[in-house]
Amino acid sequence: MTRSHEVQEITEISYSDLLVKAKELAEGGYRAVQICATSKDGKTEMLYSFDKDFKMINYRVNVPSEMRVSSITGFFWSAFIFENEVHDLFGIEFTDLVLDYKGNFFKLSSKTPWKTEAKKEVQ
Amino acid sequence: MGSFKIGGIVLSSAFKRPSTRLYPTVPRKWQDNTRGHVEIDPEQCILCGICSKKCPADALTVDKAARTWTIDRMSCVQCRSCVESCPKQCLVMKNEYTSPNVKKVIDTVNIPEKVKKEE
Amino acid sequence: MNVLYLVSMIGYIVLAPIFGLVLAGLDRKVSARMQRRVGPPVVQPYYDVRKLMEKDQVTVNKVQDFYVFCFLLFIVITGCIFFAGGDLLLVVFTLTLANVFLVLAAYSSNSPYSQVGAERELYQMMAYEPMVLLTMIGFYLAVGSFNVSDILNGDKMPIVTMVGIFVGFLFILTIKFRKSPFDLSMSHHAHQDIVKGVTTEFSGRTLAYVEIAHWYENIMLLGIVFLFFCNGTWWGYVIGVVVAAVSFFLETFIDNSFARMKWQVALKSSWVVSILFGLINVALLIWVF
Amino acid sequence: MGKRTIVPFGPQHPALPEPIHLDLELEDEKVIRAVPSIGYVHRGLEKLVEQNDYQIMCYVMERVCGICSFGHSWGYAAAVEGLMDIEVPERAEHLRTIFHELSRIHSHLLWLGLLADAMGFESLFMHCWRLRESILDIFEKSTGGRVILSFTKIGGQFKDIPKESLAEIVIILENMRKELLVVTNVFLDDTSVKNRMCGVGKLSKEDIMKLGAIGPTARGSGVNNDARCLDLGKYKELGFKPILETDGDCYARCKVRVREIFQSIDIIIKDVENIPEGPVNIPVKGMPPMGDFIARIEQPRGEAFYYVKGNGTKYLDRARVRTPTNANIPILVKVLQGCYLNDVTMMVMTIDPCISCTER
Amino acid sequence: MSYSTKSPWIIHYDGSSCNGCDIEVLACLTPMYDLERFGIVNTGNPKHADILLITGSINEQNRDVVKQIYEQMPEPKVVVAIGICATSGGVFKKCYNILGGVDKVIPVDIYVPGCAARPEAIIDGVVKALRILEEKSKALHNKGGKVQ
Amino acid sequence: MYSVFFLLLFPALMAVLLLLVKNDKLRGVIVISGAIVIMAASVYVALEFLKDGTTYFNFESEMLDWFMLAVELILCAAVIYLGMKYKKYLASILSLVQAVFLVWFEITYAHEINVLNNLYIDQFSIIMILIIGVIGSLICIYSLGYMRDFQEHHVSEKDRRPWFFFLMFIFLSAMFGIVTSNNLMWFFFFWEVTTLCSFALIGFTKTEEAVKNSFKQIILNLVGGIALILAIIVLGTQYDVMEFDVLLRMDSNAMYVMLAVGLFSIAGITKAALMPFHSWLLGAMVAPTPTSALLHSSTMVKAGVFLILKLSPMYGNNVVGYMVMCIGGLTFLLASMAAISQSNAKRVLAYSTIANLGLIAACGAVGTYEALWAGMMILIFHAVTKSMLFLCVGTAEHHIGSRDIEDMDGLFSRMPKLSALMIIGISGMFLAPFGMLISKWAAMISFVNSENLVLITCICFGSAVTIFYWGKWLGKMVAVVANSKDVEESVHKEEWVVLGLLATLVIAICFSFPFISSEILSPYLLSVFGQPVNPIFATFGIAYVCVLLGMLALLVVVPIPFFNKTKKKVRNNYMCGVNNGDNQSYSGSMGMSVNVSMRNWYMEDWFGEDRINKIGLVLTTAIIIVAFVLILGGVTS
Ligand code: NFV
Ligand code: SF4
Ligand code: SF4
Ligand code: SF4
Repeated sequence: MTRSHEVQEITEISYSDLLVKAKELAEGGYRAVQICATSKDGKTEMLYSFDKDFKMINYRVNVPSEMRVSSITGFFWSAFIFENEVHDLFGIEFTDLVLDYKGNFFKLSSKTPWKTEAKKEVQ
Repeated sequence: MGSFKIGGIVLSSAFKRPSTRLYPTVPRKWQDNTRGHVEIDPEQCILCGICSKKCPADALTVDKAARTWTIDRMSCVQCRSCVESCPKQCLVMKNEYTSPNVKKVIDTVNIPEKVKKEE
Repeated sequence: MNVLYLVSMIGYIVLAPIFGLVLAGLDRKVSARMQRRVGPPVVQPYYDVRKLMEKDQVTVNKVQDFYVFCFLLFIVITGCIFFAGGDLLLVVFTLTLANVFLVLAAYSSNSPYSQVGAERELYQMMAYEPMVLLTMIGFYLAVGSFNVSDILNGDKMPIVTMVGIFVGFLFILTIKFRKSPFDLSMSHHAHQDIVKGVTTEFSGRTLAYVEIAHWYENIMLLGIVFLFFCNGTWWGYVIGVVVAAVSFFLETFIDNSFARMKWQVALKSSWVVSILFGLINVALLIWVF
Repeated sequence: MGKRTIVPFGPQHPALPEPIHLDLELEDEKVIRAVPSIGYVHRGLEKLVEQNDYQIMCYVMERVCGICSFGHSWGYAAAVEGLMDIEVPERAEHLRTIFHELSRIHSHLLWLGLLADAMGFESLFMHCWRLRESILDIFEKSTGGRVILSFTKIGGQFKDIPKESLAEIVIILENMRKELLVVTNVFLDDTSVKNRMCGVGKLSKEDIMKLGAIGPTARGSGVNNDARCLDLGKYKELGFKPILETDGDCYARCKVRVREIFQSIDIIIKDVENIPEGPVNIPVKGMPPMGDFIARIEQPRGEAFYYVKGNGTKYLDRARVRTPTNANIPILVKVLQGCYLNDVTMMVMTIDPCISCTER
Repeated sequence: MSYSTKSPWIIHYDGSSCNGCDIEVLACLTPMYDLERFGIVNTGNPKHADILLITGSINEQNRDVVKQIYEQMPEPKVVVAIGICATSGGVFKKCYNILGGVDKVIPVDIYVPGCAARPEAIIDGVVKALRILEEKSKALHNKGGKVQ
Repeated sequence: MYSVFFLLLFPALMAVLLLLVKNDKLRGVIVISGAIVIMAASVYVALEFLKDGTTYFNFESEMLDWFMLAVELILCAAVIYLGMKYKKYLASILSLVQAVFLVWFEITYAHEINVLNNLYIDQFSIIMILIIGVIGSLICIYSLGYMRDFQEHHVSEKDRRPWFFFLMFIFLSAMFGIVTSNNLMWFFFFWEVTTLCSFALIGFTKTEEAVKNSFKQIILNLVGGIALILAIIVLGTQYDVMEFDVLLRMDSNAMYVMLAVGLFSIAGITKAALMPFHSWLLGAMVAPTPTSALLHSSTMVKAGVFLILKLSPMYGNNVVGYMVMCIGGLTFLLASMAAISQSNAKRVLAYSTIANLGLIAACGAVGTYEALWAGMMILIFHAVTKSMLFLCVGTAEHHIGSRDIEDMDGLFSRMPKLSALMIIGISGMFLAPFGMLISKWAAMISFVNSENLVLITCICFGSAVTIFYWGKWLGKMVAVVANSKDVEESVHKEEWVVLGLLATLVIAICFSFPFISSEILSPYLLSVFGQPVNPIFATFGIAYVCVLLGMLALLVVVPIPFFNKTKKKVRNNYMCGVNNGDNQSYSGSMGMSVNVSMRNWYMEDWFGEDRINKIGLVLTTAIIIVAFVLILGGVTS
């Protein structure tokens, strides 16, 4: 019997810390692994993962209610791909996005399909 | 210069037998495990509907009232989920695949009532 | 012009497509075998062309057909001049004309792929043209005439003093046959970054014309290979035919043994070959032989 | 002369195996600007967690991609197993490792074939794919599917692979190795192939680090982020060492993959020797608890990231997969700038985007 | 006998598939299955093609692409939907961005089921498609250019 | 004899008249009638003297000589003045040097030399007269409409059209003079007049660039002028010779003869804009298009190759022969390469002109009758075709607002008639049944026969390169772009007439080249080389001529059943399945609609202008230096 998972290290940080941390990590030579959004009960939470030499750091951030998040593409250019995706699927606006597809990243049959629960709340 | 490395393979291949399986002329032999299509043993089925719930592709419909078990052959992804989950083990995965067709095939199997009564 | 040449001209018009298609079919068959496949029947090119003729005729503009038709027409004329024992330089020039028509047809569609294809086609013409001209000059220097008929009946075998030119000619034959290291502008089989290059926008009958033109062209080019071995005797002719056939399959082999090179290589290498084999051979012909 | 040729590249394009779109702005044949666009494959299958329970979701997850499907089912299963704190039987873990490496071989061979096709080397393409068929035969024999295996479930594997079959796999691989040596040698040594790849699409170590590229792309530039160095699977026990090349051009990336094929063969053979007897799955009971879990796995194209979030019901809150290609798109954009049109396919191939993975 | 069936050229488009069927289609062209035995060439260019092989389902973004490729193919032409995704959407049926099978946008002549569709099934499908191609070709020539 | 004088004087008279006329309508009448008269006169002269072969005129007048000297000195003074004014001191210095040589020679030697015949006319002159008379006059007519547009585009400026037409007609006069002078001093006079006219024409617009380029022209051509006067001095002082016909009979292997021929060649090379002196011709492109047409196709530069072809019997396997051959051949090859990297239509034409002049010069330098035949043929075809192309580009420029080939996308849809003419012109430059190719073919054969490896290389590679740059231009034009507007209505009638006539001429000359060959060239070659041959039939055989003409006929006939008659359904282009419903745009990345745009290849890295020019400059200068060192060292063959 084995249990061979890496150590789970997920820290919850406040939104205001996001850019500070991102800067720190960028300077420390980390790479952006992914950005994952999850929406639940009208709230959206984002999981940012960074990695350096197989050490992964994950930050959980709750998205402010106006659904605007500042982009980390200033530090991690490659994150544009995740942020554009999140923008199209979850309807979160990113400010200062370096390569902004302006909602044309995916062509979807319904706008921001993952945002459903937020809609529910509005109803 | 390390040129021309494939010459040998190409030339020798030209004189070897092609490795083609001449499929339509020579029928294919299936492996035991090959997942082709799902078949039901109507005698065993208790119309419990678990298989249909466990089907990721919504290919199965179990109609208790009409006593039918229906499979949409053009939706089934041969995942064996239903086979695994059937409590009566009445589903089997057969080797042969559903043959291509001009229309979408839906197979409905009537589940004989008496069998169940007998149990 | 004597009757014999008229006959061979008509013979060319009638027989070239047949030989051409069989060769094309064999090419595909042999390629397939080299790839451990069964491959299509030998007459597959014929089926292809018939099918294209049968298809609904569609085009992208109204003038394309004209250019493609001219391409075919002038390829046939080129072959006729060649097989009627005509002047080799005239053959080259007519061939150029024909090819320019193909390029124009591609340009006329104004599609990005055809355009890049046409550009590459022109580029390839620039690459192989010097060697073609040097070949013809070589014949002239070796045999003393540009006329195919004179070369045919000459008493020495041109290849004896033209080995370098022969090698150079085989090299550019790869480009002309559109075979692998240099199938830049359009490729018969392999997939390409510019879809189907010059033929991207051709369909139906137009495409069939291009195919047929290639059959004619290939036979004509093999005719030039044949010419290297003529010495007016029957065994010279036999050697010529055999070598022509062998070189065709050599090209098939090369096709299957090389990746498509970068486009830059085509010009550089063929010019280097033209100078190294063609020009030096010509120089030798002038000063030594 | 302000004009440029604009070539739409994809989604339907014979030299592109997958629906991606690029606007290429050319001068002569030089690419001045390349803007990618994806979305032709986006299905949104992650959202199916709301309708499929966490077990069935495994079938969906492996259909993220037909090339690396085994890895996807493993990665997803691993994440769920972690979340539910399930211990997988030793033998299952070994089997997973073996099959994962098999699918790496198949994926790399497929890739080599497509690479050959992209450079117009038809016969090489054919030979690569011919060899690949023997791996598919192994798959079909042992799992019943050629590309979609449906072999993994939460808690282990569906069935055991008997000893004889494993031995047979070893024999097949040993036979294949001989032919492989000849065929891969073409990629490494043939002049015309090298002409297309050497010095083309250079990526420096810094580029890779900055853009977070992963997989063989990164390893071709000497950056090790091979997730096989992590704990998942039996790699550590098998003494796994990542393969690194330093040149950073197309050739280096190709070489990494070629060497990985042989490495995978070695790993499999070693693993077959070491595989313990025992059950291959354990019954899974209960529901995924509240909480979330991350698993990472090295797919043929690089590290894949799986994230699951449970809520105590049989439906998960979120299942997320960040596939290798997703992280490699930025580097693709970068490398396309300033290359030549005929190199575009080379670049695209050697970075090897798998769009169906990327877009889920 | 129409020559279309002797030299059916294909174009293959990969819709929102998982690549499984996509690579199986390619595998059909490779030595093990060798579709070229039937004169089939993978042209990759709708203008040259007779048979459209589609793998994968239709989503919002590729809908127009599929339609356009289909329109650019000259008559007679047939469409073969390969794999469950292309026939009905398969496991992705319920996805928000999936419209369904290929028949949602263009008429499909042959459905080839399987996930992934086996090369044998694809060959069967193509062989069946040839018969339809033949009929269409006849219709084209009898009715003076009008099919359907 | 009087007809020749008429030709020399009439255009000059017209010029003076035009200088005085300010009214546009009146000018039109004068130009057209004058041009027609000139055309008629040149045809008349041609017919008159064709039968007679070479004819000399002994026309002597002390007065005239002094008049010429005076004019020359005035011109020199003008150049010196302008050079000072624009701070181009080099021009002033060169002009001064020239004047000094000239005056010194006039005073010390010239008057003691007895000149038997000042003027002459032979078949070659007839050809030149026809070219100048017909094409030159047509260009003058064309200029009417063109300059009207030009003036409209430059309303703010003073109307200097009288000056323009003055220069044009003077130019014609001087050109007639060049091709009919037997007296070398006369030749020199006319030569200088053309240089100065062209100087003024290039600088016509007075923009900074124009001024710069006009000085570039005058400096380079003054070098040629000095070489010319030096050559005359050498001949005069060493042999007391000042006549062409005497020169041609001398033994070119004598050192001073060779030196003189070498200097003549330099003069010819500068005027014909061969490397290393080619840059002035490119600079001349700033001038109004008719000027370019006049300078590059039919006249000015033709004077240069005329001189070289004229001296053909002096060349051959000797040092000057090799010098000119190498320079000609290299110019052909390198200029053709440089043309690839150009997108400005006029520059492409300019490079192509340079290339062809190089080829003509090389033909002349081979010194065999075949080569000379080829050279003269190229000269004829080139004059007709190139002038037409220049004029076409001029017209296109005024209607599409650009002379960039990239903007000629689908010109065929926008200006169908003009494009048809342009296509004829371009095809005429490099494709099979047309004249240029026939002459190139002959050139090739003659090069092979002369066993000159450098020339064989240059022509083989050069022709290949030529195909590329013409081909891509042709391609640009034939592209069919849907929905484009027809902008052809506003083309002036004069322009159509001239263009149409030229196009007819292009085709007519192709059909009549057997005639030209046997009736004009053969007698000339016979008189020069003393060989009773008719090269065209010797090298080709009548059958091929038939084949070529047949092909030409085919090209006329085949289009008829095709145009606008296809029954095929028209479908959109293939664009990976993302067109926006037409061929104009497709939906690209980031949700943008991307317009389709196409650009030709220029291969800047390989054939970039600077690179090629540098190579050309170094090579050709080296050749000239080596050649002169050899000549002065006494090595002549
Ligand atoms: N990207 C990707 Fe995959 C792989 N390897 C992965 O997770 O292929 Ni479709
Ligand atoms: S097949 Fe099995 S699972 Fe399905 S209804 Fe019948 S008994 Fe139940
Ligand atoms: S095999 Fe899978 S898809 Fe097919 S019916 Fe069973 S559960 Fe459904
Ligand atoms: S049918 Fe299955 S294998 Fe084929 S594309 Fe769809 S999910 Fe993939």
